[in-house]
Formats: sequence, structure tokens, C-alpha cells
Amino acid sequence: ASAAEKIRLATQATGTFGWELAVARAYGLDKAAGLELETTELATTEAGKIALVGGGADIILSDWLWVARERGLGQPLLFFPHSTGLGAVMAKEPAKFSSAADLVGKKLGVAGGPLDKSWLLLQAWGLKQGVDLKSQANIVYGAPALLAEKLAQGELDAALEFWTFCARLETKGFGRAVDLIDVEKDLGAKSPVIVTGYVFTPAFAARQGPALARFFTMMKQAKKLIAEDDAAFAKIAGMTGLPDAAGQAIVRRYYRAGVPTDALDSEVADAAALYKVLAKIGGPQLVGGATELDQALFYRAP
Amino acid sequence: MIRLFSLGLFLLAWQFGAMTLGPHHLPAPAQVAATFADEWRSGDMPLNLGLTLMRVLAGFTLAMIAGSALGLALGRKPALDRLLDPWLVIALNTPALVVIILAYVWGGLNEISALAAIALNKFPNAVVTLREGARALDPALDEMAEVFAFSRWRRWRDVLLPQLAPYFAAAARGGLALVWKIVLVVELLGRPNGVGFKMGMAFQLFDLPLLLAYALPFVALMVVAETFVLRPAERSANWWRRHGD
Amino acid sequence: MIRLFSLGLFLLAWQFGAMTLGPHHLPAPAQVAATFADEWRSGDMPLNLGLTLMRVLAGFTLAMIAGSALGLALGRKPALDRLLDPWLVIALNTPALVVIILAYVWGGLNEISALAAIALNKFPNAVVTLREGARALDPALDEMAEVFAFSRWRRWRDVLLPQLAPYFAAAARGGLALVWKIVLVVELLGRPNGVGFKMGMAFQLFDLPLLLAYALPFVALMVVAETFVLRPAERSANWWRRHGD
Amino acid sequence: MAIEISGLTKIFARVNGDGREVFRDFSLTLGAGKVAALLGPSGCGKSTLLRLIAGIEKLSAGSVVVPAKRIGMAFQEPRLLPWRSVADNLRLAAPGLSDAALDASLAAFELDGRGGDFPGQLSLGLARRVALARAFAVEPDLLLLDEPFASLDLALHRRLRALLAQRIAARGMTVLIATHDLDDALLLADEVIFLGGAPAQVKQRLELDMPREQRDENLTKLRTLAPFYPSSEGEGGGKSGSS
Amino acid sequence: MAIEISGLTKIFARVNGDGREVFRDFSLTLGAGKVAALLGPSGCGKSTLLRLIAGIEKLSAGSVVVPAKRIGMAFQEPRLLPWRSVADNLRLAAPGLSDAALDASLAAFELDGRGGDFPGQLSLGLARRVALARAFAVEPDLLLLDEPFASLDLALHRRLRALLAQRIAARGMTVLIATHDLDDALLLADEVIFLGGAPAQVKQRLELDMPREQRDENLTKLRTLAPFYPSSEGEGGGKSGSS
Ligand SMILES: Nc1ncnc2c1ncn2[C@@H]1O[C@H](COP(=O)(O)OP(=O)(O)OP(=O)(O)O)[C@@H](O)[C@H]1O
Ligand SMILES: Nc1ncnc2c1ncn2[C@@H]1O[C@H](COP(=O)(O)OP(=O)(O)OP(=O)(O)O)[C@@H](O)[C@H]1O
Ligand SMILES: [Mg+2]
Ligand SMILES: [Mg+2]
Repeated sequence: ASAAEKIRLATQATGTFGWELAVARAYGLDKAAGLELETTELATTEAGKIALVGGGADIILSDWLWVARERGLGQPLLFFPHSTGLGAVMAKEPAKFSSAADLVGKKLGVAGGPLDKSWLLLQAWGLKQGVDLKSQANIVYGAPALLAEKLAQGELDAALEFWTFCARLETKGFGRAVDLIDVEKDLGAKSPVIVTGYVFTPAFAARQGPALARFFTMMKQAKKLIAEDDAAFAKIAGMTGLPDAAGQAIVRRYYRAGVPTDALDSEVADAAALYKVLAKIGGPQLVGGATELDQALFYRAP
Repeated sequence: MIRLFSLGLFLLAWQFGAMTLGPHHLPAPAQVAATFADEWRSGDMPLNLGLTLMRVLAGFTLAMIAGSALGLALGRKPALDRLLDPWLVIALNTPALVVIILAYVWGGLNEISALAAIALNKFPNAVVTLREGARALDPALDEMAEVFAFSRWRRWRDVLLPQLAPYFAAAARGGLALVWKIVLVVELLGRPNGVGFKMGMAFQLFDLPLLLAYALPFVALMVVAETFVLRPAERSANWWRRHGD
Repeated sequence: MIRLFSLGLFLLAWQFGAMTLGPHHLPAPAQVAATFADEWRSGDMPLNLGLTLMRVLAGFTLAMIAGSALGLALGRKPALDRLLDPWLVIALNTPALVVIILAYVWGGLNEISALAAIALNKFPNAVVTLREGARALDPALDEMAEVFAFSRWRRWRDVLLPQLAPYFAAAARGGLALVWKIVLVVELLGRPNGVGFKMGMAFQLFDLPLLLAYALPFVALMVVAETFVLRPAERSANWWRRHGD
Repeated sequence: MAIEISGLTKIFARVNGDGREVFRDFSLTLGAGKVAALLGPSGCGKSTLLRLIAGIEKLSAGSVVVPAKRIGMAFQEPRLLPWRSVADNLRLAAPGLSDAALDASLAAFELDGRGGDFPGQLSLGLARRVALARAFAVEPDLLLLDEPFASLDLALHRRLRALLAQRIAARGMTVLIATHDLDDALLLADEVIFLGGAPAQVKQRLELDMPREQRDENLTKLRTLAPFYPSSEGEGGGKSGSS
Repeated sequence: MAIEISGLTKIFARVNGDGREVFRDFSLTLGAGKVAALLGPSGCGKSTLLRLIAGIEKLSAGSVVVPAKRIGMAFQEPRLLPWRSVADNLRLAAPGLSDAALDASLAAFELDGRGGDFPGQLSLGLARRVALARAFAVEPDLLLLDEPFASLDLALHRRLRALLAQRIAARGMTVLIATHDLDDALLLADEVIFLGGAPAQVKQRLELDMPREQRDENLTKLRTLAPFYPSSEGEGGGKSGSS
């Protein structure tokens, strides 16, 4: 057999991509797939983008909105689904903040900044209920970790967080006031919509098509193992950053919910539907010129 | 004027670099300028730039005044210096991230915590520089001022300040740049506006033209300030150095 | 010794603060120490600290040498200064984030880009400080060296260096701290190891003890270096200043 | 009120650890309103004594009592602020100085037209005159002059010495002059103090009663009062006077 | 090979814009191996001339030709490196100096035991002697001395003047001495140049042929050669000599 083909990956150190790769290695899935995976762990998601643009990595994890934007700006990147995991509005007493009207005049933390897609979805959801959250709630942007801490301190009434932080907040007794999955449905998606995916250049896809296919299959296997095999999850439980089993179980529940299940075509349709909503709220700043999703961004194996 | 020529050269080099590297690795000046114009028209640029400038000025003033005062005291009183030096070294080397996070955690996500974090980050630098200045003061002139019973104010303005001027210049030039950089991080981590906040967004989108459009106005401002304020002021203040030939 | 006392006071203040604010706002020294011990035993701490130290040293050395050389040249040759000053102001005020991103995008995500980014960030600060030093040089001593035909080396070591020493001291003290802070950001944005990488992770997990456990060893190192290397060296180098009373 | 120095010890630290003792158990009283001249070999401690009296040198032991007074001092080097013009250097020391007084002061020391120069633009002799003008500008009660006429040509030296004599006559002040020129001492002082040795001691004291205005004519006679001190008069160069 | 100054113009810039012209179209030739003394009122341009010859002052016009030579110079202030000991200050200027030569050099200028002191620990007179020792230590072909004996007591002044005469006799060098002391000029110089005026001009030149060893005895007679220049001899203080 020929030598294993090399794929260079940039991962975010605390993210789920890392868990999956660890499991894949532990179970020898990479060797089985004939792949040599060279991973660069980075501290932030943005660092991955530097890696890809600078040519330091073949595949990174990012969201399709960004890919759509880059394509609009002339960088024809490709995207393949990884996870549907979305965050939620977390609060000490979740029941008190279940509708948009409940958030009016409240101090709402928003992780990821004004162009974060969860936040845009939440705004669209609010507008449907006749509430302009951006102006009617007291918005505090900040780093997700800092906002989680501030919510715990009681400085915020509620916070829109990424799902990994939602899980940690749940271990501290906070609950989901508004789940973004419900928001998506409310806005016209049929099932949980893809959020993150593998991003790479067409040149790489053309060069390494078969290896890429084997890579995706391998990742799917790893995801399945984490979701279903307790022994596999035990191997990476330490990477969740939570010390106790109860917390880890919560994270795993979130993780499981994020594993994509739909066929690619229905994912694309849902994404296109949401894109219109996002484009309207986020404006050209977010999406560039296009108002329709450029569906060619979704990679289909040749 | 030679400075204009030098700036032109810089723009040329930039343009040339952009053409060789491609717009994805380095956006061309025109592209950045267009992005800037868009942001200005939308009102985002004036607002955020203004806020950032205010934070820079406030943080800088606070840190320079307090830092210089302490630096001078430490430079002139070795006993005090021995006592406070370890604290200073700690303050100097504590990463900005830690200071900013702690400030936000203790003081809340608000403007006052932000300003405190900014000032605290710059403060030890000013202390260190001015302390060196104070140590290098000429005791002969001090004695002269003592004998002729100079008032505190005259001693400060006419004897000490001119000797410290180069240290102030170094602390101020380096310090303004440092404060501006810290303000960016402070805004990135916990403010809903300002250039740092906007640059964080641009960074998330990996939008280099937007990033540069927000990064460069302050740079341009400093070039202007250097050309029309700092340089001429220094030239006249330093006449005596040129020994008239 | 007064320094030990001062450090003890610091630990006491920290402990007291931790007790009042609670471990969630400020982890106690013992907790941080325990985390540090864990990380040390696991081998993570020595590895990452070592890598970071190497980057700090390399970046610092590079930037100080190049920066001082250029700073001196600019301070002594006003024409060159006028030509390069705008570039310097631009370099000085370009946010670290921008420099780091561009370095990584142009040079790839590797150690060389990282070092270049580190050195480029510190470089203009060294230039600015040493330029002030060069401007403040005493022409009378230069003339003396000229008349007695001092060799280049002796002119440098015996005439210029002692006059520049306080500026070097300021640039080095502030510079080491600055480089260390920049290394953290450089590691955060594009290195798979090092203290900055670890602190980024700790921040994502909002693990304050871990954050401090990684932030403080360098600080401690600097306190030790200051106490046992810098201070004694300065004391003996500055004997002549004390005018023997 | 006189200047009282008693039991003064002054030890300067040295690199190798042991100190250099410039004064040991040194005592001296100078009458108020009197002019005293300090003579002694180079390095014996004249400047140190002036500095101790001015209060800018710490003592190792003993006491130096100087009644609180307005002090004017001309250091052995000019000690001007290099970043201030000649006029500003004077004004800073004597804030009350009117423009007319400033001009008069500059003219008296033959510094006309030099008010706008910076110290770096002066010859040493000019700079020292500025320092002298400054010492007088404060209208001192106690005037400390460290080699006031060094670096001046002889003609100027004499004119300024005459000026000093005039001013002393016009306005009572306590004056202490360190000098290497016996004539300065003989023409100006009420009392000449010859220092010598290490640690320094008073080797001789010479009281001069002759009114100052008569001393010029009697200079040759006055010189005979200090036969032990080499004078520039006529006895030739090289061989003479091993102090 | 002589020093040739021709058509020299030197203008210093001033704050208000117009310059101060110290020399205008000034010419002077100094013979090789000769000793010349420069006299003139304070501020006339003596130091500037020495600095022009030493090559550390730019000229505004004209030419100063100094054959490439080893220069020893004593500035009007000591100009020692404050961060180097006395011994190191000498060694830096004269790297070839052996330890024995260093000690001898210090002893000759009565600086025994001062090698380890820093300049800040010296009295002005001591520091100036170090500067003199340094100028000699380089074994110069051209020696430029700016008021070499100022701030020294008269006895020491004479001993060092004798030393200088000795060294000149022992070793041919071109020497230029700026001084305010006519005796220095008369005892040491082959040629005395009296400067004056602004811009400075040569007012008088005086050639002295008498062998240096005979001059001590004949000093009084020599003084009569320059009746226009005030001498310290006997004629009293205040009134005389408006330059
Ligand atoms: N760097 C300078 N800038 C401006 N003017 C200067 C400078 N150096 C000297 N001068 C002026 O040039 C003239 C001559 O100065 P110089 O030092 O040569 O005098 P000098 O004859 O040595 O006097 P002295 O006997 O007082 O030392 C003086 O009027 C002085 O003010
Ligand atoms: N700051 C100092 N540190 C150490 N020694 C000093 C210091 N100042 C003066 N001395 C020493 O004290 C002695 C007296 O110095 P001082 O300046 O009083 O002498 P002086 O009589 O004024 O001599 P001169 O006539 O040369 O000016 C000298 O031996 C000198 O070396
Ligand atoms: Mg003295
Ligand atoms: Mg002179």
C-alpha cells in the first residue's frame, strides 16, 4: 500500500473537533482510512482562519456564513457539515425569559459580538414578536467566557451563549430560557440547521478528493463513537474541561444533539432559508453583496 | 518636505506589496480607503473612533501622571524603590489579559473597569522609564537650585523637567502607542463599541480591509500629531542642545 | 532583606484579597500554587514555559539589537530621522493584532513568522527610546574621544554606552515585559503551544487558577532576575553616580 | 550672627571601602558681616568647606551653624542651567529682578548683549561671569565665592575685584572667598585663612585692619605679611615655593 | 610641517538668527616644533582657535591645515569620563600606557594614590591635573593646552610649568597654550600671540629667543617686553589695565 496521505488540520484546543480527532486516533480510525493527520492545536477559532488563509492548514472548522462571505469576496472556499450545535439564552430562572417581551429592558449578554449568527437569529425571532432586542434590551457584548462568568456573578440577567458554555452554565444551575433550535424552527427551518463545518479550498478538494471522502467518513465514525460508546467518551471526558461526571454528561447531551443527521440536500435548503433571514438583519456587513445563499459552497464529493 | 516624500514612499510600498501578494493577503490602500469611507458614512467610524480616542486619552493621562510621579519618587528615594520594586516588577510583567479580566471580574463590565485596566497596564511602564530618568538627574544642578532656594515649582519646571524631557518623550511616544494597543484589547474583551470592538468583529469575519480601515486612522492621527505638534515642540525645546553651529 | 519583606507583603495582600473576594473572583495563592504543581508534574508547564521563554529571549534579543542600532542612528543623524520617522510612527502605532495577523498570513503559521511578529512589535519601542538617548548624548565627550582618536570600540563602550545605559535599562525593562505580553498574543493567535496558548485555553474555560498558574511563573522569574542580576549589576555600574558620600 | 563650625569631620567614601578624611575635628568661627578669604593647596578642602556652609554637603560629624540667610554662591564651575538663557538663569535665581536691574547686572560683569545666549554658547570666562552675576543678583546676606576670578584675563580680574570691593563696602554681607590668588585675599579680606594638610587644618590666620580703599596702593607692603605663601611678584618661576 | 590657518572665518549661530562672528578672514602660521602662547581677553576666541586646530569645530570659511599628527589636548574644563576611574581615563586615551608609566604620569602631576578615584570625587584642581596628565600620556606631536594651570595654587602652578618646560626640552613637539597668565607665556613660548577684538585679530606677536632655562632668572626683564599687557607684578589692583 502507498504511504498514508497527509492532511493538515488546525483545531481549536478546547473544541469538539479535537475530541473527535482524539477518539479517531485512539481507535486507529485514521490509519484505517489511510490518512496521516497533522493537527495544529490553536487557542482561538480566529487563529484557524489565519492558518487557512496563510496556507498553514488544509482543513479548519468554521461556519458557512463566513464561507459564504468569503466567496462573495472572491475566495472560493468550500464547506462540509460538521455540527448543528447552537447555543441558547441562559438564565438563572429560565421560565422568566421565554419570550422576547421578557427580555425588554433586561441586561442581556451576547457572546461573539453583533454579527454572531445566534444573535442575528435571536433578533429575527424577537422582531417576529414585535420586539427589537437590539434597542429594547440592554445588550452587553463580550468574550463568551467572560459573559458566562458575569452571568454567574449576577451582573447579567440572561446571556446568549455558545453551546459549550451553555453546558457549563447548566452545571451551575442555569437553564435554557430560549433554545436557538426552537428559534430556527420558528424562523422556517425544518430541522436543526448546520452551523459549523469543515472548510477548505477547492484546490485542496481537487487534489485530495478521495482522501477527503475517507476523512469525512472517519469523522462520522468518531462522532458516532463519542455519542454512543461510553468507553469512547470516557477517553475524551477530560477534554471537556469539566471535572465531574454530571457536568460531562450534560456536555455530552449537548454534543449528541449537535450531530447532523439530515441528508445534505435538506441541510442546504434549511441553510438557504435561514440565510435570507440573517442577510436581512446582518446586512452587507455580514454577507457582502449577496442576498441569496451561494449553494455551491456546500462541497459535494465528485 | 521630506516627511511627505517618506509617507508617499510608504504608500507606494504598500500598493506594490498589495499587488504582489494579492488582495487576500494584503488589501490595497484604495480598498482600505473605500472601506473607511463606507464606515465613515454609516456613522460607525466616527462613533467608535471617537470613543476609542477618548479612552486612549483618559487612560494615557491617568497612567502618565501617576506613573511619572511614582517613577520620580522611586528614582530619587532608593529606600522607597527597594520597597516597591518587587510590586513594580509584578505589575510590569502581569499579562494584559490577566489584568483586563481581573478588572472586569472585580469591577463589572463597565467603562470604569475598562479605564482602570488601561491605566494599570501602562502605569508600570511610565514608572520604569521615569525612574531611570530620575536616577540620571545631575546632582550638581540640584545643589545649585538648593543654594539659590528655588521654589518647588521652579525647581520642577526649570531644573528637573528639562533633564527628564527625553525620558518623558520616550515614555509618551512609546506609551501612547502602548495605551492604544491596550485599549484595543480592552474593547475586544468587554466593550460594546470602540475600534477594538470593531476590529474584533473584522477579525472574526477575517475581513482584512475592515481591520485595516479601523486600525489605520489612529496611526494616521499619530503621524499628523508627530509632524505638526511633537516635532516642532521638540525642535524649539532642544535649541540649546545644538550649541549654535 | 527589604525585597523579601515586600514580596511577603504582596502575598499577604493577595491572600487577603482572595479571602474577601472569594475564590471565584481571585483564586488564593495556595490554589494557584497547587495548579502550578499539577501542571508541572504533567510536564505541560515546563514544556510551554520553556517554549515561551525561548520565544521571549529570541524576540527580545532581535528587537533590542536592531532597535537600538536604528534608534542610535536616528538620534545622531537628523536627516535619516526625518526620512524614517513616519515609518517609525506607523510601525509604533500599528496594533499588535494587525502585525501578528499579517505576519502569519504572509509567512505561514510557523515559528519564523511568530518571531518576526514578536520582534516587529517590540522593535519600534526600542528605536524610540534609544533615539531619545542618542539625542541627549553629550557632545563634549564626543569631542574628547575625537581628539584622542578613540577607536570605534572604545568610543562605543566607554563614551556612548555609559551615557545610554539608563535608556537601555528603560528599554530593556519595559521591553522584556512588552515582548512577553506580545509573545502571549502571538501564541494565542497561531502557535500550538506556549504559555499564551495555554492561557487562551484557560480563558476559554474561564479557569482563573490555571490562568494565573501560567501567568505568574514568568513574573516570578523576572522578580528573581531583577533581584539577583539586574539590580546588583546596576548598583556596581552606577557607583560613579553616587559621588562617594 | 556668625558662622560657627565646630568639631567638623567629613569623610568621603571611596570605591575600595576606606574613606578619605577631608576634615577631622575641624573648628572655625567667621564673624558676621566680615570678608574671609580661604587659601590652600589644590585639593585641600576649600570647596568642600564652602559646600558644607552652603548646606549642600552632609557632614560626617560635628556641627556647622549658619544663621538662616539669603545665600549667593558662585561654584567653582559655572553651574548654569544649559536649557535657559543667560537672562533666565539670573531671573530664576533672583525672581524679583527687574529688567533694568538685570541689564545693569549683566553690564557690571561685562556681559552686555549676552542675555539671550545659552550657556553652551559662552566661553568659560563668560560663563563664570554669569555665575558671579547670579550670585550677586540674589542680594545675598552670605556670599560664597569659589575661585571667583579664575579663567579671566588679568585686566578683567582686576576690574571685577574692584567691583566686588565696592559692593562689599556698599552693602554689609558676610563673604567667604576661596582663591589661589594671594592678592585677591589681601585686597578684599578682613581675615585670611590659610588651610593645609590632610585632613585640612588652619595653618595660619591673618587679620587685616587696613581699610579696603587704601589697600591698592599698599599691595606690595601687604604681600610681606604672608611671606610663607608664594606670590606672583617677581621671584620667578619654576624653582620656588614647594608648598 | 607647520600649522597653516588662512582666511579663516567662524560664525556661530544665535537664537535670534544673526550669527556671532568670532573670526573673519583670519590667518596665522605656527612653526613646527615651536611653542606658541595665545593671550587675549576672555571671550575673544582662544578656545575656539584651539578647537578649530584640533578639528572638533567646523569652519564657516577658509582653511586650517594641521599635518596629521597625534594630538594631546587639555580642554578648558577637565572633560573626563565620569564613569571611569582616573587611571582608566588615562588608559583610554593612551592604550599603550604601561602600569609603570601610568604611575609615573600620575606622580608627575602630583596625583599619587588618585588612580582609583572617579572624576566626581576630585576637586577641580585635581581633575584638571588629570586632564593635563592625559594630554601628555598620549605622547603627542601636537599639544593643545587651554589654560593649563588654572585652578591650581601658585606653588603647584610653578612646579607644573617647570615640568612642562622640561618635557618640551626633552621631546620636540608643537605646543599651543591658551592662557591668561603672561608669565606662562614668557617662560614657555617661542612666540607669544596677543589676540583681541571681535572678530578676533592678532594684535601683537612677540618672538622670544632666550633659551628656556635662562628665563626664570630674567622674568622681570622679560615682562618689560609686553608693557601693554597687565602683569601681576606690583602695580596694584583695581584701577589699571582697561584692555
Ligand atoms: N558653541 C558656540 N556657540 C555660539 N557661540 C560660541 C560658541 N562657542 C564660543 N562661542 C562664542 O565665541 C566667542 C569666543 O569663545 P571662546 O571660547 O573661543 O573664547 P575664549 O577666548 O576661549 O574665552 P575664555 O578666556 O573666556 O575662555 C565667545 O564670544 C563665545 O560666546
Ligand atoms: N564627592 C566627593 N567624593 C569623594 N571625595 C571628594 C568629593 N569631593 C571632594 N573630594 C575630595 O575631597 C578633597 C577636597 O576637595 P575640595 O574640592 O574641597 O578641594 P579644593 O580645596 O576645593 O581643591 P581645588 O583648589 O582643586 O578646587 C579632595 O581630595 C577631593 O578629592
Ligand atoms: Mg575647589
Ligand atoms: Mg576659552
